Amino acid sequence: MSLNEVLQPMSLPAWLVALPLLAAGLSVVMPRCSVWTAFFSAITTPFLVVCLGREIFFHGSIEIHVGGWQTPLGISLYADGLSTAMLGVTALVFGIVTFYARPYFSGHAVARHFWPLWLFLWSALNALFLSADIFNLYVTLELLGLSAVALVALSQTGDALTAAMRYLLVSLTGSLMYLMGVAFLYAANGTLSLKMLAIVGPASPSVVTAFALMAAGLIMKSALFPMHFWLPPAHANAPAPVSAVLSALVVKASFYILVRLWVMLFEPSIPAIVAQLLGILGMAAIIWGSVQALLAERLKLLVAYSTVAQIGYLFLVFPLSLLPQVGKTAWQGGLYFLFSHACAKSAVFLAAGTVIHTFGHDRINELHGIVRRLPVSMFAFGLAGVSLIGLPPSGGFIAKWLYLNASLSGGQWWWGVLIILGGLMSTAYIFRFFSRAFSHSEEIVGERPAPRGMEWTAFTLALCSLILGLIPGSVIKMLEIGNPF
Amino acid sequence: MTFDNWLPLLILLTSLLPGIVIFVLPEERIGWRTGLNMGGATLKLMLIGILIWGVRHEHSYETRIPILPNIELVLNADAMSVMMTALSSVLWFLTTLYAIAYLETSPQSRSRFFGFFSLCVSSTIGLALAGNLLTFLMFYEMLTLSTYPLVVFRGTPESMRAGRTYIAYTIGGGAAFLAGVAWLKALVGSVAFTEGGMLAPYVGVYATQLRFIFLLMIAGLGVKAALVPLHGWLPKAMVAPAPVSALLHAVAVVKAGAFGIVRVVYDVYGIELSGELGLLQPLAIVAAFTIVYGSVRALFQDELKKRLAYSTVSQVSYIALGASVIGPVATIGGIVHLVHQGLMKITLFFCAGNFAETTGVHHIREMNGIGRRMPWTMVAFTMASLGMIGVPPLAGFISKWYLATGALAANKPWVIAILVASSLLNAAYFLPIIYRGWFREPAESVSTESHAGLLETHWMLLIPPLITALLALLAGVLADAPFSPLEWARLIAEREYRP
Amino acid sequence: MTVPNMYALVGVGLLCMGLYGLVMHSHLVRKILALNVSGSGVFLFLVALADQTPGPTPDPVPHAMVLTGIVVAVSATALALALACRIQQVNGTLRLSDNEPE
Amino acid sequence: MTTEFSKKLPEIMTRRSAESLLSRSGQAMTIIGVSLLALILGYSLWTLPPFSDRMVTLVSDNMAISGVENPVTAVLLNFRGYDTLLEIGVLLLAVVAVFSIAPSPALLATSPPSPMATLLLRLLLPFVVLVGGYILWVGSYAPGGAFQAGAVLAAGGILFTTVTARWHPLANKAIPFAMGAGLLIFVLVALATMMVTGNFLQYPETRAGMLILLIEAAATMSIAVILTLLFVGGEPGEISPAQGENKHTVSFNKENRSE
Amino acid sequence: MIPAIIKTSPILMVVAFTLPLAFGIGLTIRSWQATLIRLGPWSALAAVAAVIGVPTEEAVSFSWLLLKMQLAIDSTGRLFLLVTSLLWLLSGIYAQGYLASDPKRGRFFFFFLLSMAGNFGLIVSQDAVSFYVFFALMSFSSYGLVVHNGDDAAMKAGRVYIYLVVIGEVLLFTAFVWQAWSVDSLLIKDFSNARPNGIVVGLILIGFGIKAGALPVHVWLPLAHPAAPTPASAVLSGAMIKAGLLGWLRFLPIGVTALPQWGTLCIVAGLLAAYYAVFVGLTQRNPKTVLAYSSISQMGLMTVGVGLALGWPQTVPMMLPAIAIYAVHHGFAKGALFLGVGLMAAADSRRSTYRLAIAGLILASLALAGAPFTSGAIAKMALKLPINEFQGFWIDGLKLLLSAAAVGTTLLMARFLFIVTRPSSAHGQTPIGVWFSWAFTVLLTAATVWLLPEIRQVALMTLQPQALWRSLWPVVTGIVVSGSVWLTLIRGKWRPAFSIPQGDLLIVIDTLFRACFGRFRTQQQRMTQFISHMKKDLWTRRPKFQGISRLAIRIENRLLNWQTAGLIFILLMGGLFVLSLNH
Repeated sequence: MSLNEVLQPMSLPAWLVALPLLAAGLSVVMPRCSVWTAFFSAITTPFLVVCLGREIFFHGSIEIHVGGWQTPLGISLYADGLSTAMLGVTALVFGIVTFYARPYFSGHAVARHFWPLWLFLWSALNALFLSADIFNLYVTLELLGLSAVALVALSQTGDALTAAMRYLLVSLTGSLMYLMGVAFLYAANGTLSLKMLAIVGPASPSVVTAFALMAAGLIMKSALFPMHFWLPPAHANAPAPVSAVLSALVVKASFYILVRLWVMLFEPSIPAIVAQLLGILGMAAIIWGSVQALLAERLKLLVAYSTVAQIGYLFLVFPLSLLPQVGKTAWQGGLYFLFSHACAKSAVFLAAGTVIHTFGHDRINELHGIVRRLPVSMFAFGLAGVSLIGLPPSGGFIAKWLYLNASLSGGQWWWGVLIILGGLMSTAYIFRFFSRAFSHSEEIVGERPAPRGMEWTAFTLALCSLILGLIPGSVIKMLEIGNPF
Repeated sequence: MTFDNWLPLLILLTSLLPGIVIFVLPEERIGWRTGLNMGGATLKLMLIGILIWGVRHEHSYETRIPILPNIELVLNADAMSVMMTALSSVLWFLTTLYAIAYLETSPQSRSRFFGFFSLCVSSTIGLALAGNLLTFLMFYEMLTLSTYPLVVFRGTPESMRAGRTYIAYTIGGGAAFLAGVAWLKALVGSVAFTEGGMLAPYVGVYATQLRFIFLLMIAGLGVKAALVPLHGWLPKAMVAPAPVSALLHAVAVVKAGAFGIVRVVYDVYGIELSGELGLLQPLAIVAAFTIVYGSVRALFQDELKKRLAYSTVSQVSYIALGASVIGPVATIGGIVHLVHQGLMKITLFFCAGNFAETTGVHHIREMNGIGRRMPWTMVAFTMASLGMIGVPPLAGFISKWYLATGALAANKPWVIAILVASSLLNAAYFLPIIYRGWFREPAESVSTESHAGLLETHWMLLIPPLITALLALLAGVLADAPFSPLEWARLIAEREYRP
Repeated sequence: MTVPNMYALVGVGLLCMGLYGLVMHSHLVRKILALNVSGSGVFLFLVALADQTPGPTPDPVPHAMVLTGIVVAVSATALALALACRIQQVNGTLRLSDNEPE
Repeated sequence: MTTEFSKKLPEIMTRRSAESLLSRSGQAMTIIGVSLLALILGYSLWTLPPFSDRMVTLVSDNMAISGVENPVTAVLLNFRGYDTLLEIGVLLLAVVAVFSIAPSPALLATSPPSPMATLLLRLLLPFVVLVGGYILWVGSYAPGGAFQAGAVLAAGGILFTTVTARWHPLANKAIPFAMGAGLLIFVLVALATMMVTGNFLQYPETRAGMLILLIEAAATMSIAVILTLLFVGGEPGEISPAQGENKHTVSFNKENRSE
Repeated sequence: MIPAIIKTSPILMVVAFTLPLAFGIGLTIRSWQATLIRLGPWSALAAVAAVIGVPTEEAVSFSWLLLKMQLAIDSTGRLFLLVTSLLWLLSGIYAQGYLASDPKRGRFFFFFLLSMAGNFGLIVSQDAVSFYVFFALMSFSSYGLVVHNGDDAAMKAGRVYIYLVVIGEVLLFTAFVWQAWSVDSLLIKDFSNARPNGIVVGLILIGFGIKAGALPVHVWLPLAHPAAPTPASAVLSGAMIKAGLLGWLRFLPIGVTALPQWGTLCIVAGLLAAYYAVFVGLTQRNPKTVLAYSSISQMGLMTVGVGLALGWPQTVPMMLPAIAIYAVHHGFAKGALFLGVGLMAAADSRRSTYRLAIAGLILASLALAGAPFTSGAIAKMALKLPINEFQGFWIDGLKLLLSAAAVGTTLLMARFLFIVTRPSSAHGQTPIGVWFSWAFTVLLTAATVWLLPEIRQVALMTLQPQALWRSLWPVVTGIVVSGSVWLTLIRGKWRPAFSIPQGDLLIVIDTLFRACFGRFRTQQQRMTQFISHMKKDLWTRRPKFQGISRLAIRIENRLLNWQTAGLIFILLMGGLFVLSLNH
């Protein structure tokens, strides 16, 4: 049968989950070809996402009922603009980082374990973004968490193991809380489907409890200040490709679930003050994360803390989206932030990984004049930095611009002030590293040359974060589909 | 999309694309790099020729790229932008020529240098052509970033410090500017540049907010325009290589700031409106103070480039001053100085670079008799500095003449006092250099043997300053000729004040 | 208060106790155990809810959820224990090397 | 005696500090917090609305076409089969993760196995296999099914490995397939059904029971192997901890050298 | 036939200043230098041709040049151009010989030709901007002439000169801008037709006064003229000074509005200059300095004329040509004297040529003093004539003062001759060109004024007896006095006890300036020291963020601690619940 029959629109989401899963299974069974399975899905999955995107772009969002069972009996996969965009970012980042990981792990014993875990992570993300069933979301969360933990632990050092342990405990606790929330929701409404839950009425204490449990769990999983305690060690100690996707996507996954729940279930029934609380926590995260990034002594730690700060920006969306008339703008801003940060941060982590790969360490104070050894990586770092700071033309700028507009037009200007302040602070920590990278010192001899593949993949991602700044119109139009907000 | 819609974009790309390609060129591909640079520059000049002709005849070139539902990236060629574009691309051409020779022996990566150099110019062109505040902001920030690697190019601790200062100032300024733009956007909904200003309808409602926004924007732009007290970065940034300081201080950065101020005053607020809001008087005072302060500080610098830097601080504020005095004549004065100062100052920096490069002279006290060692360079230097003083018939005289007349027309005689004072101070800090250069016996420290055979130095180092000096002279002598800067400035003013 | 509801309350209690243990104990195995305790608390809660149906037959869905949950918990625990062993090997301690204040 | 104590004292102190970094007030707050949480949960449990049996009716209405008679199995493998699919994924993932972390199988038996134990093993194993098979089969009518069966078989496997501290000879080749089979077959079936019925995991009504049995069988095998391996906590074929060590300290770990 | 062509071409005006300009610029090319030095001075012939050829009031304008350049030669301008061009021509030729062995002559001629171009240009230009341009060109490039010798005196002179030039430029700039704005035109005739306000008049008076060596801004003159090489001094005080005068005539509202106060001011300043300069000049030892002071006093007389014209318009029709004539006369005479000084320095006192030179010098001195039958007599007469319009005792006083000034001039000249005719035995081989040009200058001094048609009848008037007497007695008195002084000196070996240093007032100004500036310098140094000290101090005392950062790190450690985090987590959950309960 022809490709078109295989890839009917209705089957695309299923393929998106099944394909990486299949690849993962295969890479377990046949470790020798694990790399090739990975490459295979790194090429096909983006293609599938593109097909899906085209599909929903022209025919609106898709909902498929797995096993042909209507909700609430069965589970349904739902692909609207938001989830497709998330899938797209995932495919982009994973697709590119995969090609980074090959040279990065080449010749290491752990490579054999890396690829299956990697593919599991990927399929977990795809499943998560597609799922429209709160219990299924729990399963995907677990799949995600366990594979992420294993990947963090992959580099076997004491710190990495401890960080992984922390991460594991956090992730389990979080999903446990989430599950408890699911239990309450199910008890109250007798259904697990997001859509049907959305219909059911005002907030009973049980719904409130469910919200408290789920929100707390997800906040911890997405490391919002002051629940960021697990992130810096985990992201700083993982292998570079892993840290890249952790910062770029994994933390965002739980944020995504929170957004979904908030928009579809809780927003009408939960008082606005909660949103304000989330916003304030975000504010604190921005400041605290930047301060810590300024103090960090290691490059990857700096980057990890910058992630903490940037997650703060994501959570500003809750208060901003409640402002009159600008709710949509705020949502667009928040998600744009998510996308551009995904690209930029992964690029930065990859560049940092290249630095370590070349010089064997990432102590900022000893990285003088490396720009001459790793020009491309540093350029990538710079471009990504532009996006992180939020300077035009970059996705980060568009996001900040939307936020600013929302906050100023909505009359809550202080968010705007904070956003600009955050930009300044991020400049400070980015250039804290940069000024050393550019400084002219006697030639440092790297332990080994950096493979070109590693340099250029980072650059590509950085470029994507920049390009995002030039095509926001279409991206936003994409987000509008099946208007999730 | 017709050719007219593409032209501004093309002009932008003629420097952007070469820059990007140069980044990936390997270090040793000198021929390729040179070819790309020069080819791009030449092509750009041709395109700009077309542009000038068209704009002269009221023909509109505009590239619109929608970014957000209600925001577009607009590249639009009006009279003012054409002037800035032409200036920066001509000077880019020369500076590139100069830089190629200057960096022949540099240990650092030349690909990096020229790559960022082209980016820097592209962003200058971009903000010159910007059709609305957002686009302007975009290129404004791009400029900040693309100049940083040039400032720190040498990589010495000193230049690192300079770079840090530079970034601190400019990013801070950019933030203020961004805040202003966003606020305006939220308030009014439109951030387009329109000749004669576009805020008139809103002044009744939002007078106070508009004042604050103006303050924010000018603060943001004033950093690059080096208005006191936001000028701190400029003298420090002198550690950069000569071509960079030349471009930075003559064209790209400071002009970006000044140009932005002009844009905000004329095309966003509109000169009358800004007057009504009482925003121009403070601006004029700040500018005036900067003029005097810069000159006084320049008086006491012994390092040549430092002196030039402070003189830039003072000279650039002429533009702001011109913008802050109501009336077409002052406008002409301010805008024409944009070009004149550019030509003269870049000449001075070229020459300073030549002295440093050829004879290793960095300080004025070492410049005795350098006129004999490097006569042509010194000729260029002399002409440029006389122009700075305002000696006719050099370009500087014309701008001062119009500024002064405009000030009188606007009933601000005190401005003349400022001009006189600054002219005297200019004379006080430029003439001694000329005097040492020509009329003092050379010290034995200066090596008097010629180094490049027939010429006093590499021809690529010699030609650009001579050309710019010549242009500065012609801009004065042929002030009334068609397509002269002055005549073009008249065109701009006439369109700005068109009812 | 019906019996199943009683079980549910016990489940809640287990959850909270587990949480406390998870927070307070620094020995890894204890943490893992605590986590399992609270996990079983949640499962108990679910199973108890499953019996709340008005009709005679209990609701199969929570049962399925619990079964899935158990499997996940098993795998998670296995991973956690393996990790703990490894930490023991590498760091020579069975605690999260908690960065002490000062 | 006192000297004894005074010798121990510092150690005790350190343990104390290591035990809990929180001050007593912190502990108290935690206790309060937790109990507050308990109260909250209890309260909202109290105020739960009456439980709807919509699901029960839905399930029982669709039992006929589900291909099995046990509602739980139906939910697990048909109505919400997708969850199960992912969950088997989780299991496989877990074992891979454990392999990636654990340096080597922790087969601890040092002395040659006692004849008694070997005898016991010989007696038990057939029954284990039998019971496992039964539970798998009965799963479609009554409580039981793949997981339970897998668990029983795994018990057998664990018994085997602990008593005779070695693998079955063909373990190294077969084990990966045994582990992966469950997931792979499940996914492939799901995709195949999608080809046929156009819908992911939608069994053709006539073939439902057969397919479910197939999936369950594969799953059982995988689960059994995986659980065993999880217990053993290591990958077959890995030899000594020592070599495992240096095999695992790979040079990119340098990046994690901490200050 | 050739004159016909010339007549029909006002373009000559352009050639007049472009030719020397081109030659001057050409000099920067080494290989051309020899040729251009030979040709350079002759480029002044173009200006001469313009004097002859260009019909009066025929204007050329270039709309694209500067701010619409406009050129024309009016009657005043013609006279000025006449004297200027000839003087430049002759001293140029003189310089060729005079500097034949000077290594730096290339540079000299560069500046020489540039100033020449400026001088010609400003005479023919009819719009303010081009006038200003040429004026600046002349002023700045003549700096090169002043400092040519490169010794300390020259350098000091140059410094003073350039200070005053810059100040003058600025003042004029302000005045022009102001006037241009108020009359909304750049043409000089519109300028002088409008009634300017006091400030502008003041600025113009001082601005051009600096060039014209008017009191009290004359200080540069006695330094610069002696310092410069002889031919340069000749043009400096023969031609360039007149540019200042011309500036007055052009830009002051002469004949349009009566400004008696300003007029009186000028008259007073002029008379003061006339006498004061004589007084100072008498004490000088350097012949060129003496001549410089005499220039100051002569310019003082012309200032008087300007003052009259400025204050009392009815005098204008006669006064304008009078001043022009005086300028012509003084230009030639002074040129001749200066060139003569150079000659004497090089000449051997036992040769006949020496005596010839002395004869020439005496002639020129007499002319300057206004002895009968000399151009001086005619010029003075022309200058006094308009005064007859008035009655009143102060008019007589004025006349008397003017005549008495002639006495002073005579004394000064006597002093000059006395100094210059020191028996010397220098064996300088003076080239023929030098002799020729000097002789020609003397000739012009004697002849020109007689030949000018404009004042034929004035010239005739001087031949009347009482006129003769009136011009004779001051000279005689002067000669007598100086002669007696001379005798006493010979007898009693008495030397003038004191001598005022060159640039009289300058000393005062200088000391004041030095005092202020010196203190300022020290102040400034102290200031910079203080600032740098403060900076260092602040840097050492800058807020050390280590404390803060240590705190931040400690807090972060606390937050990273598992148990704290757990506690926070639990509280967060509770908090979320409490907040979410909608009451």
